[in-house]
Amino acid sequence: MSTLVLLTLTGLGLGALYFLIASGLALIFGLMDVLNFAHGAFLTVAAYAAWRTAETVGGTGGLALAALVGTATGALLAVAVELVLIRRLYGRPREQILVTVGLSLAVPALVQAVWGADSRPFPVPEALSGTVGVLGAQVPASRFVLIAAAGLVLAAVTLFLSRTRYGLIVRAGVEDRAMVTALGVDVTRAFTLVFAIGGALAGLAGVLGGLYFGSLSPHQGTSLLVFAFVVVVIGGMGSIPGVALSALAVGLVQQYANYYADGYGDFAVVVLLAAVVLARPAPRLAGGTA
Amino acid sequence: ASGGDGAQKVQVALITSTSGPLASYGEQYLQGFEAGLDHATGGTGKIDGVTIEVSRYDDAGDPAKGVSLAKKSAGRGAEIIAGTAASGVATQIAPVAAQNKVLYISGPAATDVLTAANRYTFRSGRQTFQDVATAQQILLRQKGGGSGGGKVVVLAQDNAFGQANVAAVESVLGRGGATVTPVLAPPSATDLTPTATKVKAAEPDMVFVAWAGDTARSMWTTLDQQGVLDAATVVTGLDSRAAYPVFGRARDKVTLLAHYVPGATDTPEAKAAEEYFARKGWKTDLFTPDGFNAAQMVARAVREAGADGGTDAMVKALEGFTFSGVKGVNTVRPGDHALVQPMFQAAFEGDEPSVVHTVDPQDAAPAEKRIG
Amino acid sequence: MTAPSTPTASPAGTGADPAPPRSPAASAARPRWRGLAAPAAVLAVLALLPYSALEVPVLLDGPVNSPGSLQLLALCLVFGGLALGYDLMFGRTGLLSFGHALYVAGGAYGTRLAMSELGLDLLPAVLLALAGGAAAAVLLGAVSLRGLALGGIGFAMVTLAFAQAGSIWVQRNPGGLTGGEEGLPLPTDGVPAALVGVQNTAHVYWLALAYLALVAAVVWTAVSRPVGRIWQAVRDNEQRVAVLGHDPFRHKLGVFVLASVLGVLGGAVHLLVTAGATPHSSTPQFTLTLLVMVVLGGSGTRWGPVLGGVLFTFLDQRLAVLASSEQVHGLPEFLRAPLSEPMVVLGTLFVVAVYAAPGGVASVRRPLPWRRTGKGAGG
Amino acid sequence: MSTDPGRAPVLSVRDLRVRIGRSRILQGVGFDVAPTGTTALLGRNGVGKTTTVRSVLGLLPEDGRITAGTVVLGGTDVTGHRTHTVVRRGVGYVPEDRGVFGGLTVAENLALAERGGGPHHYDLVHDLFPELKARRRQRAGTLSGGQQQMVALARALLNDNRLVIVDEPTKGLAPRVVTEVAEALERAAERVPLLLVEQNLAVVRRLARDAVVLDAGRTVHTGDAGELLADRDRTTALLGVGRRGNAPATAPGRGTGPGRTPPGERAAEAGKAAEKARKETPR
Amino acid sequence: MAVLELNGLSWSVGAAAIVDGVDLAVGEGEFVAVIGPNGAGKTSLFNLLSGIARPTGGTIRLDGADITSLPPHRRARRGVGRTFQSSSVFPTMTVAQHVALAARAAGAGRAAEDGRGVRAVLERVRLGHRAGDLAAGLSHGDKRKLELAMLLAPTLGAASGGPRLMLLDEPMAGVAAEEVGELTGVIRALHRTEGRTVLMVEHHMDVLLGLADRVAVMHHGTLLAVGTPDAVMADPAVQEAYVGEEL
Ligand SMILES: Nc1ncnc2c1ncn2[C@@H]1O[C@H](COP(=O)(O)OP(=O)(O)OP(=O)(O)O)[C@@H](O)[C@H]1O
Ligand SMILES: Nc1ncnc2c1ncn2[C@@H]1O[C@H](COP(=O)(O)OP(=O)(O)OP(=O)(O)O)[C@@H](O)[C@H]1O
Ligand SMILES: [Mg+2]
Ligand SMILES: [Mg+2]
Repeated sequence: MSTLVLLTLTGLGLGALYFLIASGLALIFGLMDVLNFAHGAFLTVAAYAAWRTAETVGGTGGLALAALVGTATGALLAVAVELVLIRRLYGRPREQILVTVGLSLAVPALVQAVWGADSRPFPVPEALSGTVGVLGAQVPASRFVLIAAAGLVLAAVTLFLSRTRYGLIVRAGVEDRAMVTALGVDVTRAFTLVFAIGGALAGLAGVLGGLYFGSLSPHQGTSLLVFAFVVVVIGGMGSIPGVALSALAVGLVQQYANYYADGYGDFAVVVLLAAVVLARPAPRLAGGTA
Repeated sequence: ASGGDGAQKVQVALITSTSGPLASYGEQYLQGFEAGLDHATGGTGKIDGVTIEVSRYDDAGDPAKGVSLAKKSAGRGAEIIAGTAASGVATQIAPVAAQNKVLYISGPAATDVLTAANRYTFRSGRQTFQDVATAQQILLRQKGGGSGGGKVVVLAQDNAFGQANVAAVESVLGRGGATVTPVLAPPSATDLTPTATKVKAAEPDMVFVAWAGDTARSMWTTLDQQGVLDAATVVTGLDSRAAYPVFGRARDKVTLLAHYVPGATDTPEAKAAEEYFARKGWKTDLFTPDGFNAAQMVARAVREAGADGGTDAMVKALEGFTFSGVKGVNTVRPGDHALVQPMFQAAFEGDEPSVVHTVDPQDAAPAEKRIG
Repeated sequence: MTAPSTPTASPAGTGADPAPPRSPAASAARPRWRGLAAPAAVLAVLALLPYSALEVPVLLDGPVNSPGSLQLLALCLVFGGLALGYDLMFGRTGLLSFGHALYVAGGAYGTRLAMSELGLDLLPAVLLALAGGAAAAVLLGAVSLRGLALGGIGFAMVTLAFAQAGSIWVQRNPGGLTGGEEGLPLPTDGVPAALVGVQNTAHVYWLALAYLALVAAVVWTAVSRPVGRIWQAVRDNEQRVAVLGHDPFRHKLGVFVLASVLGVLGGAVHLLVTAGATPHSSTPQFTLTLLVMVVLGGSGTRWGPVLGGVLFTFLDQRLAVLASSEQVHGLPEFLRAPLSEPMVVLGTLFVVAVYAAPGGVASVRRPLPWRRTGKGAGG
Repeated sequence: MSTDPGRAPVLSVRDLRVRIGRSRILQGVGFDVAPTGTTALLGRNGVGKTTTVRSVLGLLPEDGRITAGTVVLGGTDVTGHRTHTVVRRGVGYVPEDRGVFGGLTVAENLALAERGGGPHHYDLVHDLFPELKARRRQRAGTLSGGQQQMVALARALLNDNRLVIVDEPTKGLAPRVVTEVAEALERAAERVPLLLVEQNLAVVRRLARDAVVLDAGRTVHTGDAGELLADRDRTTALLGVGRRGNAPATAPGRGTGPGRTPPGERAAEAGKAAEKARKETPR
Repeated sequence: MAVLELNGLSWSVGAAAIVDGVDLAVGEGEFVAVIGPNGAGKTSLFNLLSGIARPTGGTIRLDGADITSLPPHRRARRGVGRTFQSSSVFPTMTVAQHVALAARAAGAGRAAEDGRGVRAVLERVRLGHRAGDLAAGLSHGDKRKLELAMLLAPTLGAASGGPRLMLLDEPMAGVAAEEVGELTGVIRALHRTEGRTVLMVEHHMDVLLGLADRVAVMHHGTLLAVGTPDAVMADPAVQEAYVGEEL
């Protein structure tokens, strides 16, 4: 019983981590059609920035500040990438993907060149390094932080999409950028903003990932990205609630399978993905515009 | 070989990772080699008038690159290839060396496969088997002698490195009377709670942990949180300096076996290494001895075989070679080229580890294999 | 009536082929041998390289025919071939697969295991790997293409997932078969003696060249036939192709299988050239590298992928040497750090290439072949 | 030009020259849009009508650019300005391919068109196209062609504008709706000047006061629309329409008169040749 | 015998019945015009016939064989060809390549590569001068003509090749007034000279009336009336729902 509780709660924690990473990815993909391979790189850089901060300040206050710095780093990085590279490639989704692929190769290597290949311990404050007893299971406290953060991010992103026009502008802009400007809307600003939010989410995920693992390394972000991609696909390519559900499912399936199915959690996720893809009905054809 | 102007030289190609995931091991190895060569040649870079010409190459942990570099070096007349921290690279360089009849002195790569791989392949570091044998010695010591019975769990990742450790533990401790249960974690798993739960459920007396990679910190934290560290003796290998903080709060609860602990011995070689490192502003580390040993072995091969003696003469010179090194007395076992060497038990005192006990080379020696 | 051959109003470039027939008449009028002259010349020059003792300072460490240089060039040629095969999907048919590594690794490991486990000789082992690879491609290709229902990215992700599963399998070292993260060295028993040893590097080089030539022959022939046109049409507008009477699914699957088989063969050649199978060749990273090569050189063009593969591999290998060279060690830290990691340079170079030369190195002056025009076709 | 001399045109285009890639698409387009009423922009397929309209709005494709000429909107030179700033000066636009966002619902399409400041005439729009009100939750991509055309028109009529540009608004609409749209535009034109590109000459006749005819990227005629359409020789020469209205000519298979200037450096020359050929071709 | 036979053909999305129980038989060589208000379901009907959408009810028979569940390419091979209301072309291919591709698809073999023949087809729709240009750069009207050219392409090879049943979805929308007449002639030739069976949606009434043997009026997904042009146009319901007042 306590094993099941432990697996479930840590599985939820894992799902929360996946959601935190996938949310930014899904936001950018769902709205902008850009599959951002650099997301993992943003995550890594933000985590290192947060690590530097937490090292210098220390304690829970330090962690809070680190979270702030990490998120801001992610956002700034994203804005820089958007302004310098992505912007000039709008309407050419492939080139956009390719640019982010290039970044995903170069940035972690750069981080490694600067901070070394070895993983570094992330200063986890005392209060979060212990466990919480739930029905006889010792659940790491950090998992609850992640679950809470994931909930907040879900709410915030959902609010952003439903309460502002930006979601609308960007979705329309992806379809036909020129036409949006022809309606008198400054689409460029909206794109930058959304990309920045995606970057901020990557940053936050980077910091919380540091908390989760208790360490950070140059390829941490990129290696998590594959699962984030899978989560986004299972979640229905860009729908935020869908991604939340799928992150949950993937986290739990992986955790259970790793325990009950001899460590085959990764395979279980791949099987889940294949099942979802095969089960999904082909998209129905648009009526009038064929 | 003779240079054009009559000066004699031997070319040594150092192939190791200075980029990629194992870059820091490569760096340690190269520094050790430099210090070792300085010591062995008295700072001249020459042995009996033969210049030892060292070229360094980065294999980035990529076997394809390693093989390319090995072929290139052989093609350019290198008599000796040394190095690499990556087992995957080393296992692929070894046959290339044999095909081309070049001496290969492998570096920190721990895989047992390299021992007795072929006539031309030697090693300057320890192998997995020696790690495990050390763990066995530690266990025996803790029990105060007697047989090595009891329940042992091997916690490792489900990859070649982990499986090799399981095999080694099974053959060493299993033969010693212990029941060995492997718990293998998926190498890419990010949450290790299921794994820790399984270890705990096995109710072991001793847990042998062989772990590599970025999830080490997470693994130790999880073991600690799930109470594994309190319930059993947990033994693991000491990693290099950068990884000392990885244990986190688990640090005082684990028993460490060590290939090397900086400052472990005070042999003349260890002193020479410390001095050289101090001069350069470096710090000795886990794989300093591997590089240092390699340089000593190169020096021996050149001294005995001369510049034109050929590879077979070098092989002869190294087989059975016993020398004092940074770790103590090492012997190249003639039959399978294993490097029989002392090992250590260590514990943290504050932030630095120190030696608790030195394991006799013969007690940690791997079972002898036959070449070919 | 002959087609105008003056620069035409082709706003979006002159199509996928470097010399697109402006009209069928133009292509028919062009003598066949003209198209073969350039490849034949290149092939001849490449084939003769092992006889050249030319020193190329900076670029190569030794004379061209030294084993080191030939080994490097052989690796470049293998990747030229792999990239060209990959581009059959990416550039010609618009299929973005992140799972090509599965087949390359399948070729390398399959051949290696068929030799060691089944005791086969090299040739039968390669043939067995090819057969297995083709079967796997048919099966997995059909499932992955189903992922297209989720859009182009769906296909990419499903292939990624399969490749990831394969990669995990390889790294787990199941039953001690794959050697896990250490890979498998090539046993010399079943391999013809002519391919073993430094003194025979030239033979390995020719083998790599033969592979590249074969891939080029297959790819170039295929795309210049009507079926190549259909692939291009599938890339542009699948539904329209269906309405004209071609089955888009069958064509896509065909391309997928063909590219995969070429990948399997490439894996086998890679095994021989590098004297081992490495788990890196099974990772999604490996596929990304192929993608980078293709785009760097110019996807959908004749020579682009080859150029990209050769260039990337060359830089990848040589930058590592540069990074460990004394010149770099002497540089100030902020320059030395990035240069010590080849991927920093390559990744950056790639970004610059995508951005500055959208058609790739092979077509620096040419605008992009499939730039999206103002709006997508509704529905 | 038929514009009142006393009143400044709302839009005036002078000697506009545009290149797309290496082709010279426009080679001297000039006309005024009077501050009231409808100005029709006419010409065969591919002569540059859409390109003209898009250059006014700064909507040329990536490899297109204005090489010479000016566009003055309400007294301000907006040549080469960014599209959204031009539009915010009060321009409504109905593109020829409709530019409906297929992934958005009808309501979202309209919401996106709301411009800050002014009132939004949903009543007018829903009155005109009740269909849209009923389908406001439908994804615009699944609308029929004609329904999409309605969305495009509605978006342009939603705001108070200084000028509305409509590129082939009646294409694909059922005859009955064509009539309705024509009426709607006529009503709209009472309040705001229209620049209308249209192939349906019946619509042009009903709406247009001024007419501008393009051929091979140049303005070849400006003047009163009624006069132009009444003069059969002129319509034949300029628009190639032999009879009143756009009823089909019964004899197919005419000579090969290029309807479009071959691009490239020889374009100007070729344009003249085409002009000549057209005059000589009997029809 | 009827070439095309529709029995209770229906297509609904969710609760909305978009095509609703259509029964229609089209004879060999017949020309049927399909008219109806915007959103009546005309394009949807074509989508069902060409296999782009799967019917939710009813059957489609071609030459007596049930083709209701065949995929688009199999129907195309059986002789169903169509044009699209929103031009649907291959942006990276030249105009000539479009024709060659369509000809190949219809089994024209080597004749598809015959430049002269391709050019002749393009001349028929007045696109000859654009043969070497990429479709992406065509003006709106020119893309419409290219659609038509792809239907004409099969005449390149054996004259018997190519679609026997042609579905034309508003071929004249956006075509310059001047050229409407000419293209009408092309379509007439397809029908009269080459004997193809044609279903055509068109809002240009005068175009239709000169061509069609019968007119089918769609409204809210159902067939409101089918009959001779004169009879149908005289029907007050049609006048009211579709034609409206003269401009
Ligand atoms: N997926 C869908 N969901 C809801 N309604 C749809 C869908 N697809 C098509 N429709 C509706 O079906 C109706 C028929 O559309 P269709 O394109 O067949 O009309 P049409 O007769 O071709 O009209 P037009 O003359 O304007 O082109 C339209 O009202 C359209 O809005
Ligand atoms: N993106 C483009 N690239 C290249 N050429 C283009 C592009 N857009 C338009 N053209 C060319 O510019 C010329 C003018 O096109 P435009 O769309 O302005 O014509 P139009 O008068 O609106 O024709 P239509 O009546 O067919 O809509 C055409 O010859 C067309 O081929
Ligand atoms: Mg136009
Ligand atoms: Mg329609």
